[in-house]
Amino acid sequence: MTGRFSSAEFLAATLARLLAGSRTVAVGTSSPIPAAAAVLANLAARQPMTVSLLGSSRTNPFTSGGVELFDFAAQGRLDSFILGGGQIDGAGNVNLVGIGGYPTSRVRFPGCYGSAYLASLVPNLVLFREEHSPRVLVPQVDFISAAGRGPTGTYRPGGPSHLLTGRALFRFDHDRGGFTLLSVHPGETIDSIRAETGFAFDTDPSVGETPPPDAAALVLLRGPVAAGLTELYPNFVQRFLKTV
Amino acid sequence: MTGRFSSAEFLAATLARLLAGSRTVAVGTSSPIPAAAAVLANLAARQPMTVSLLGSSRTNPFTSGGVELFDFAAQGRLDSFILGGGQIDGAGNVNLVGIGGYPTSRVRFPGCYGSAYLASLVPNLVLFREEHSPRVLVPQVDFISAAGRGPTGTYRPGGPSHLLTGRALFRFDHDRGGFTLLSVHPGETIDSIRAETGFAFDTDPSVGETPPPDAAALVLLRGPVAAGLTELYPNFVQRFLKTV
Amino acid sequence: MSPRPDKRVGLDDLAAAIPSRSLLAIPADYGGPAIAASLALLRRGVRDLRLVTAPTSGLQADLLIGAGAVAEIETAGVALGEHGMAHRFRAAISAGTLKIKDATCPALHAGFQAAAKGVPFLPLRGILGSDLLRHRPDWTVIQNPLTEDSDPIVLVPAIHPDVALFHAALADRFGNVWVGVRRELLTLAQAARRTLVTVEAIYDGDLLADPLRAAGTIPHLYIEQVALVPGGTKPLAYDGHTPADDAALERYAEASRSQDGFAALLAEWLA
Amino acid sequence: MSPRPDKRVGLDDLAAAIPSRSLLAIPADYGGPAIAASLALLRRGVRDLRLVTAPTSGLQADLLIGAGAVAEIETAGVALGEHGMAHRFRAAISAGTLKIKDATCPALHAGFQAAAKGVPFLPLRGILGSDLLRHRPDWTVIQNPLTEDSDPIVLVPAIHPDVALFHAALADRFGNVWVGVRRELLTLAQAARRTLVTVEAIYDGDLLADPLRAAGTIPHLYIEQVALVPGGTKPLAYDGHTPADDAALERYAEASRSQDGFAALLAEWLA
Repeated sequence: MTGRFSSAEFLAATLARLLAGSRTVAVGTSSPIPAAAAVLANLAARQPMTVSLLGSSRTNPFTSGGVELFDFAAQGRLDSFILGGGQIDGAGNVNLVGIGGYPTSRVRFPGCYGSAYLASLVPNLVLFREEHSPRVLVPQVDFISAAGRGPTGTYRPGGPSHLLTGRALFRFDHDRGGFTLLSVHPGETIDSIRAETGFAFDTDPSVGETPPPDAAALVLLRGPVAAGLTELYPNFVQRFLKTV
Repeated sequence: MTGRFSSAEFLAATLARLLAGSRTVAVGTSSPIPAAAAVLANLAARQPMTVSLLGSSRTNPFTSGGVELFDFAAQGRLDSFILGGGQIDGAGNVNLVGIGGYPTSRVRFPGCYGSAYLASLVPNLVLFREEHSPRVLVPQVDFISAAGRGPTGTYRPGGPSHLLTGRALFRFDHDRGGFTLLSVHPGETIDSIRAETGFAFDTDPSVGETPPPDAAALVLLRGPVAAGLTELYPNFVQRFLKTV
Repeated sequence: MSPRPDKRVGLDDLAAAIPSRSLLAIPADYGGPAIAASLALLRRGVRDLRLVTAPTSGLQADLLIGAGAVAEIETAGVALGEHGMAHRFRAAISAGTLKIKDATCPALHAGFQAAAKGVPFLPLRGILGSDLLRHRPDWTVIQNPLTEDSDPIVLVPAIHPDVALFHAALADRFGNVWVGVRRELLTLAQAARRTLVTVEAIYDGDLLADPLRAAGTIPHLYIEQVALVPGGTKPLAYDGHTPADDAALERYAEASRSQDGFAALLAEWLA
Repeated sequence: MSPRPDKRVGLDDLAAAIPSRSLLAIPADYGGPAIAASLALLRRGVRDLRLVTAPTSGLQADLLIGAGAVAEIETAGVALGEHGMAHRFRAAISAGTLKIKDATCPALHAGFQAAAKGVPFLPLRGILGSDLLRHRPDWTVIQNPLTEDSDPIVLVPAIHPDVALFHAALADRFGNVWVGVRRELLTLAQAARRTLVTVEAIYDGDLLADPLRAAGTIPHLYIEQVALVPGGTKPLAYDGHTPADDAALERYAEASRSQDGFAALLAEWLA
């Protein structure tokens, strides 16, 4: 995954494909690769797409303050959101709070942000974590910030659709409540993924290699995407996009 | 009540005295005399006072749309509101909906506006109706738009404080749930008020004549108040304030 | 870059986009009533509208009611301001030909806000003791679940208009609409499934790109169509743009005392 | 005319107006954090603050926590953005010296909005299934009273901060404060009993008198004091005014890995 493109570029381009067809996409704070993916998806889209980067003044169509994105999602107007996680388990639960006890966690993460809410409401919730290890992808999260599936008999139009890591791409099956491996990134195998994943998962019969970014995506990432991200992520742009 | 000042000026000046000491005053739409009173009270105030005239762009401190006045009132930030009524009864109930049956009222009024809400929440709710007759001041309203007193065990920091008509000024007694005559306007007597009032009321031991507007009030009414009302009530200003 | 559709249409196209029987949300007469669009609606023979006012109306509702285009109205009040009562509204209610859902201003705001927030209801203080509650079975009184003390509180259900229609100062071609402090229009646009707007002027640029203008702008996300209709509130005033035509309003107030007088004046206005 | 008080004060006076033990509301690091005022608060030795973030924080909360001035925090998240974790926040939680009320962004917005609307709670979709509910007994799940179907929904209680403190672009001397599209600051000001603001500049006039500016302005009704503090968010960015001081932020991120490193840097910043 080195050479012609960086790992960040590979992941952003892969995430962007998962956003294709969305009319509206939002990305949280402290999420440079997801932000790059959303801006790329918008640049590549053939249908109108609107992107909101939380915390941005420029890439943000909202004018009612921080609450508007959440209201927008509850109305069913937000198609896609990309969510990270300190731990992610095989049931699609995400932990953004901490490891080892609560409240005095041994390892404390920043907090839930909007995840507890958006995970139930956004139809195309893409989970993303670059680190793919048994430490992150666990059998059961220590704290459920965002639930993969809700209690029965609850209003829940949304939920996880995919999980992208630095090693592989999974689909989330709502009925079964578990992940299915869709593709492995260059250099990985089904076995290497199994060895690095702390939870059980199914394997899609047509599992193959995650395709690399095409030339057009790289041109966009290094030009207009980089320019668009400089407001929020100047360091990321400098370090991880091969800006031209 | 003719000669040196108009009836509208007399009533506006009297209402203005009932607003003295308020930090915040609001007036609904289609209410020229209450609007004049609020602007006059503000001009005469020695403490900071803020006035909101519903529907006005200029005399309106709110920037969150029509809901803000109501939110403001529920927070306890709105001290005074002047409310009119198609019918008003001796229990302080106000009818803005209609006479004779519901919904197909024989005589239909415009509707409740904010009254059903504000009447419970605004501590100094001044009822105002120029016509003082048994037709308007009734034993029991046909429809309670705004209740004089709420059901017991309800959150109700507000309620009517006074009733001003073209003939007299009453105080509302919350404990008793009834009106007390405070003063009669020039030309009226306690008996003439009783004859024209459809509900029973108490009489204050010190009942006297409602004082006329002082010279300063008239100067303000005819100058800056008239100017301030021209946006919303151009016809009223022309007809009823002796503008200079 | 994904394409940004041009949302500008003509007035007749805009009127054609509002089907009969729509739950149609309109603003107060002082808050940007789309009178020209309402007349265009009548010209094309719209019927059986269910109006919901944000939170009151006047001339606009009275016109549509007098023309026989309204089956039902939810409102906190309909009157002509300085020009007195709304006679067609009153007559239709007394005759029983117009179904009325009486409300109070903050309950309508709460209903629109609930829809805008994607929640089924909002709680609201006040109202207890009003006869409104006897006639609004959809307004539910519950004990406040957060306290042990007696504290009944009203829950107002979300109002989801099929269409919101109003007039505003400015729009750009992307459908961003500047409304300034009239933020009830933003809430309406968020609450409604579709929002159509007439405007005084088209802004040459992107209203969201200017921080000063963005603060008073409804994002294009909520707007389906905009039509350039300068003076679109006439004969009503539009602050900073159109003064009230008091002679026309007075004539309306007089003529509309009778259905015949109304019909004659309407024919003139529709011509 | 009733007098209009001049609400301008100096930074130290503003800081002096925030008592120890206040329930203090602050915005997100990207939404106008009053860092200079926070340092002034630390200089005067404020203690036992209860912070509530709207809806997250970063450097500002970490600074106050590291300095030992915070007893409790309600937040949807604290981190330093591109500069990584908020170490003093994390250490204080792991050590049990900081009481944490974990929340989620929309629940904090809902709590402030409930206070601003004068209602005891707002309902909120989502959250069901999250462990947050197990640790927030003040968040109440009820069956939606408006439907017969199974529909549990969360009620979030109103949050009434004693003081809201933030930085904004402009204020006039009457206390009107321009925040543009950062309307969560307006909601904060409405929710809080008292609101104190530092600003980049003083506007010579009345912000409410200009329709373009009024649309992005918090009315003076909700504002107690404003202090002119250009660059009041430094070393954090303030959009359109102050770029981020990345060297200072990186130094903070490194130094604050240990309490000693933090203390040394803080002493420097307070000097």
